Amino acid sequence: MAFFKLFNNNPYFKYILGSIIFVIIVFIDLQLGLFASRTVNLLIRVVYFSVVAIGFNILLGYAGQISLGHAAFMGFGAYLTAFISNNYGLGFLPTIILSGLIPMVFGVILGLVALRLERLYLAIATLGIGVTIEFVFREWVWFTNGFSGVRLSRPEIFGFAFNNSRHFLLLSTIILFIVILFTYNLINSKTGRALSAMRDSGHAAQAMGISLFKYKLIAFALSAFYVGIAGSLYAYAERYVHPSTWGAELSLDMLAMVVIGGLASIGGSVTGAGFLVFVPRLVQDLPLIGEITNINFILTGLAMILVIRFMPIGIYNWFDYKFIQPFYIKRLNLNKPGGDD
Amino acid sequence: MKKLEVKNMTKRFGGLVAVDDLSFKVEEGSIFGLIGPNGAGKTTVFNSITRFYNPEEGEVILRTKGSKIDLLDYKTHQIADLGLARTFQNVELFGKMTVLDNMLVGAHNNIKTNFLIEGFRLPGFKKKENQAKTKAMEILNFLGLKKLAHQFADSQPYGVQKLLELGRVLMSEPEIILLDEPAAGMNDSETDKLSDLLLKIRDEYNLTVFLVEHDMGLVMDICDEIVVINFGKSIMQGTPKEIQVSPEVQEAYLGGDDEF
Amino acid sequence: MLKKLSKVGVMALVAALLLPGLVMASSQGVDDNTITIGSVGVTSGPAAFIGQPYYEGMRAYFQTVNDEGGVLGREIELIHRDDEFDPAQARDHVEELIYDEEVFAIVGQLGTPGVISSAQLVSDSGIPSVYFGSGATELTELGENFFPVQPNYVYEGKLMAKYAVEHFEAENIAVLYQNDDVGRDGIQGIREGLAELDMEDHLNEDAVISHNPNQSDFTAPMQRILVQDPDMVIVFSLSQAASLIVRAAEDFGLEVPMLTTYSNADASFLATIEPSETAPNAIHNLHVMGWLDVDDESLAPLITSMEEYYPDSTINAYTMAGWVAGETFVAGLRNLEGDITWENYIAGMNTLEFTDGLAAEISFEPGVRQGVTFMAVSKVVEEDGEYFFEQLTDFMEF
Amino acid sequence: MLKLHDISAFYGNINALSKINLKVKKGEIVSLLGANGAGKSSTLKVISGLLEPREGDVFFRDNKITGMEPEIIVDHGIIHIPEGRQIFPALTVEENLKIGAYRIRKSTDWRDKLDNIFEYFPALSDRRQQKGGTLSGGEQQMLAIARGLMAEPELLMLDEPSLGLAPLIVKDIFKIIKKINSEGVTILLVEQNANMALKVANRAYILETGEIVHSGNAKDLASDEKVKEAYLGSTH
Amino acid sequence: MHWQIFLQNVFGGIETGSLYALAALGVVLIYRVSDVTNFAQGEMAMFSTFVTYTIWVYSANAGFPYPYIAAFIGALIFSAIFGFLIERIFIRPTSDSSLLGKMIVTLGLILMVNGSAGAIFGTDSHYMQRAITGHIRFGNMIIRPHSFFVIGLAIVIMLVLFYMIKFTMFGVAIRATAQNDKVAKLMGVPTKKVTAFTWIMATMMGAIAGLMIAPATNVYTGMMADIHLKSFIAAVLGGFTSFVGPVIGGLMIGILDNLVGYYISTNWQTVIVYGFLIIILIFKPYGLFGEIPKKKV
Repeated sequence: MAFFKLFNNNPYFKYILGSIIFVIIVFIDLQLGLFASRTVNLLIRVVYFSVVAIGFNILLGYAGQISLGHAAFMGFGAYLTAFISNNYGLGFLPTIILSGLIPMVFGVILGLVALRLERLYLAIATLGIGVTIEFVFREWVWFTNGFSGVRLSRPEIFGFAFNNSRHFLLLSTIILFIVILFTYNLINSKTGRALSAMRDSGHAAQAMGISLFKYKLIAFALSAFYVGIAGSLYAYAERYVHPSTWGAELSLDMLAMVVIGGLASIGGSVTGAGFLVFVPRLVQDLPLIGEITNINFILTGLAMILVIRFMPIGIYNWFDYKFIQPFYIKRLNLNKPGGDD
Repeated sequence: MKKLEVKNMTKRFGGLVAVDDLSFKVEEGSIFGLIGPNGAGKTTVFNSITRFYNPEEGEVILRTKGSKIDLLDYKTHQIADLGLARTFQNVELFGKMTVLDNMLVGAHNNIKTNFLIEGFRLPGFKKKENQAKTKAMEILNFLGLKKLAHQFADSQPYGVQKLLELGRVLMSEPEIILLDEPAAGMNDSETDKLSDLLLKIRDEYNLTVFLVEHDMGLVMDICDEIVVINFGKSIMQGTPKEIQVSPEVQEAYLGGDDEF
Repeated sequence: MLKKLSKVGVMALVAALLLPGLVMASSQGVDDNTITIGSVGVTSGPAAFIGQPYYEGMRAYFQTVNDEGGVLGREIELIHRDDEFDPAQARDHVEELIYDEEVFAIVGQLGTPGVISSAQLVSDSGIPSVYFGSGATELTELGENFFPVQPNYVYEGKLMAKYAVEHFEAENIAVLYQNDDVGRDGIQGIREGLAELDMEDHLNEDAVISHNPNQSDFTAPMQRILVQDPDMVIVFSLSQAASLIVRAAEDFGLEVPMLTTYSNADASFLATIEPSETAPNAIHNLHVMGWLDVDDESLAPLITSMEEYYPDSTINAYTMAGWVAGETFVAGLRNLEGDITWENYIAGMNTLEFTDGLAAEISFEPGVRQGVTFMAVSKVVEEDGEYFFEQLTDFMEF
Repeated sequence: MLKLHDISAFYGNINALSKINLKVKKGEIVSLLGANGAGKSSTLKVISGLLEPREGDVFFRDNKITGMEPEIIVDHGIIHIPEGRQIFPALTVEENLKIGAYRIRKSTDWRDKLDNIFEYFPALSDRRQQKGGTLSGGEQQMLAIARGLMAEPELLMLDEPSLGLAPLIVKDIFKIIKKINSEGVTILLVEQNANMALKVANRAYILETGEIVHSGNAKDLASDEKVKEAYLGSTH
Repeated sequence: MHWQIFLQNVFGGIETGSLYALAALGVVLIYRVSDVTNFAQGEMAMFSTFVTYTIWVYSANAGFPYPYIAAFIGALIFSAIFGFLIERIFIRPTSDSSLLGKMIVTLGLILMVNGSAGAIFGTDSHYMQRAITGHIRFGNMIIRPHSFFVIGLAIVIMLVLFYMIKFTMFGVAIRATAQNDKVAKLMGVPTKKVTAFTWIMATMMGAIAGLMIAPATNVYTGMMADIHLKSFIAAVLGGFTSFVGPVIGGLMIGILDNLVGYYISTNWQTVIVYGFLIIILIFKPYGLFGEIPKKKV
């Protein structure tokens, strides 16, 4: 009982518990090598895509603004990390923060464009902007090394190099954890409320003193910051940055992560990232049909449609709504529908 | 003392003159009604005062904290901070947020933090947040909505939504509130309760109330003064009694006897 | 709360520090009956048109070898992973093959971005990686356990330049190249080649024009080439775009020799042009580089094998490349002395001189990882409405 | 003419209507009254097919129409004019009316009906080519009713036609309702404005949380003390 | 002969642009009626084109005298069925989900349709002939009769759509469904049929577009990728609320592409063209011909 109460009353509890469990599993794995290295790599990917999805969810789920060009920010963050660590050798933390801050400035610029456009027009215009930046990556050889791509090494902290993927998984999980806590705090305070208010009714938000100008820019800047940081993690994780990774397809994947996992929900962001990373891989491993050409594409597509059909509010939100909340309410005799994030 | 003065306001949409050289004054502490046929420009007046629209001509003088200012010098989102808050004709709540969060958005300007303080829960955050929460619960209690604090706004029945919108307005610590058809969609006994509530709010929170309404029962009951407009122009301004007997108002707005 | 958690994190990191690194057995992937090898390359999605025939060719070769009793008394088992042409996935799969599947060698990894992104990993582990479906120049410098075979595009560009000035006697060369890793390497090679020959002035810089790989309208590039009135055009584009370029050359009446990359040296490329319909004149100007000795005799085993295992597939340049990847790996095994270990395999590869396969000669020396350097030019000829390539020059080196 | 038998309906798990029984005779005006959320609109939605009841049946002229698609129910002659002046804002007045004639498109030319309609609503005839969204609130409500009439309904269901309208217009609307009824169209009316509704109606039902709590002759209900206190307020 | 070069580039641009326009019209039609941003429009067109191509090859091999006409008719029939099935199986069951949910459904469709095409038809490129083969030379200018056919077809389809939507009862029903399908239902409009019909029409238009585009791209699974993106941008540039807009938008992109490619740079062509279009959008946020929605407070 006390346990459930803790779960419900302390909003951090589920994140902290989840992270601790995760860290312990990784920790045990370090000793015993439980996971295949493939699984470790996929988990790393889930971690950095979770950061992407959380950032994108701030924009889409909380602030109600759409962008289909955010892959460009992720690419920018990745290139910055490669560029900084190859040329200036800054440490891990300054590099990753710079890789978030500089895209953030460009996020503000995209936000200025977004002030003029809305809905589908905004979606397609940002899609165009994303593709344009992808082409800039190809041509801007000085910075990106063009189609040859850039290589870099795993980060070092206090002389310890994270060359083992398991170590890097631990490091990136800690960063994800900080991102989650920061986001959770932000969403549940003035800034987060202002973003959601803007999403639900721009007019009422303005009448209550919220500047749409300011908060739209904040939404774009924050999401670009997160996505930039995720790009940085990508660069460190994959140790190679190539221009054709950052196209419209990745932007649309971000959209899919957030909608499939659950809009306006941190858990949903992580779930969505997990879905898009793991489903195509699991499908490939299916016996018999796994050998059919393109089966990973076909079944991933089908899975996406099925999620929307049967869990239109997203996988995480659906489970939360169907099982977790009724569970609390029953156990604690609470009258409290509605998530806390 | 005049709380709000609209002077020679004109607002055009293309060739259409929606508000035409309109002037009126709202006495501090009064309940003031703006009435007129559909399409007479009532909501346009509200939207111009609260800066959703840009009137071409005129002034909107608000007396706040001892000084006089022209609202037309300010932007939409700055109005709330000047002590003027409004509701909307079609209830505009933040549907995917809880009732409590809706209230807290009302206090947006009164919670002075920034995103670093919020994101890292730096010192001072909790105090400011808790102050706002306490106040929100007080107002919810006053409106009888306390039990619903953690439910989503859009799952509430219409009546609750209307009350919540009123509560959210109160959170911004306004000196004058503009209510756009507060009684719309209520039946007659519900409207009666609303009349009482508005009077109570006026007295409890020391407010000036300025409302647009079609329900003549409510308007005649609680308004101290009424301005009637048609085609964006003022037909007359006066007390409810004066309005009711005016043949001009009868013809343009109230219609004849209740017979069919 | 945050403090507590970062403590946990730090503790975890410290503990992790104490762990020993992973140690690999250098004879992994080999047992008494099989040698297990791995390959990573795209077989689904938009770039599958490369990987599908490529892996058919490779599998056809291994099946043929296995049917004949295998090599060193063992059958070869290929584990293929699809990376969807995503460098990050490619890196994952390579790691998985080395550390989870514990394969003996990586054979014929396909696609430059994937190859480059996993290069560090392959280099760290020391696993032999034989044949790359990539023309990236970096491959020549990565280390002793890398065995590139395919000519790289920079080298091919250099050789094209040499052919252009020496064979075609061109003085005003125009280049139309695909704006990606392939075309960029190509144009770089052409420039380098001409510079080394001291004939930079033969390249018309105003007529060096890029196009997007999926471009559909070649009006502007064609016009820009035409106004320069070149006496030769090098087309450094892959088959999809190259076929549209040949058709555009017909429409716009471009009547000078065209030379294109070895990637287009197959019959299926000609089929996408449909020369009799769309380019009856321009097709006769088309020349292509080639590194494989594709006469009927040398192709016979491939054709027989494909007829047996993949009767529905057409044979194109990618099929042949996959086949050569298999040939090269097996040739290395046959040249191996002692136990089947990485060290012995690498030593064996370093003394290899393989001339029985599709390629003219595949050989490596310690420190030399150039891949195939001999290439020849072929020309399109028509006979009874059928179009095919006919070798025009001998194989030569830059 | 219309009969609801033991109708229960749900939104998800929320019970909107429980065991509603209701009758409308040919030529009548019947009012449904009640507070917000009492189930008035849900009743209309069940009849017009927008909401499928979990239990019970709807009969129209002895045909069972329960669970049919809305467009089929329209073919039977029932037209539901939803609350909130839901006209098509980007269509012109004429196009809005044209859609109204979708039911009778095969039998008559919709244009022939226009003159007849504009007789009821002279204000609309000046605005034929204007977009629906540019009309004032009162005009929009008129258009919504006019659009319903284009379908030549036998039963017209109006959901809060007076919502948000000025007193003068409200009177006009009720006059029109009377007139429509006098020409043979049966009317089922949902209203907040109980005083007005009871004045025009022959009979009325009063709903409370999804159940019918009072029903009877309109005049009797108007003088019933309980009803007065709960729904009619003190101001009249 | 500078003016000739200029004209040649413009003319080439008109041809490609009208292909973008054809592709865009289907996108706009579906968006207007069912509120679905159909990202899979291009892939569906690709699939139809593969079927058309197969019919063409088969009927040519079977000695049918007019294989192209057979293919054209086959394209129309197949795409009508294809559009119907897609709507029925994937779109209708998800019609209650949010706008974003619907976007995700079409993203799923991209993967499914493209994946299936690769699995069924293979990954090779194939040659497809033009509707009217050959070209005509005027001095240095080259003009392809096929271009006229394509431009004419785009204009005819645009006009037919315009007439149908504007004047017929069914057209008004389509618009009514688009604005408020619930009320449309209450007025007796069979909204499900209306939606199904528009998907069928849009898919048929996609198939025609694919067939017209195929000679310029070859038939392969990636044939629509670039064109599809440009058709979306054309639709937004022209304005999603009009049928003239996407046509003008498509032509603009086609012509600009060639002029920038010829006079400025092929490397930076995409960056410059898209950058320019985005700047136009910033000044005309609802497209060149789009209606500016009225916002009610």
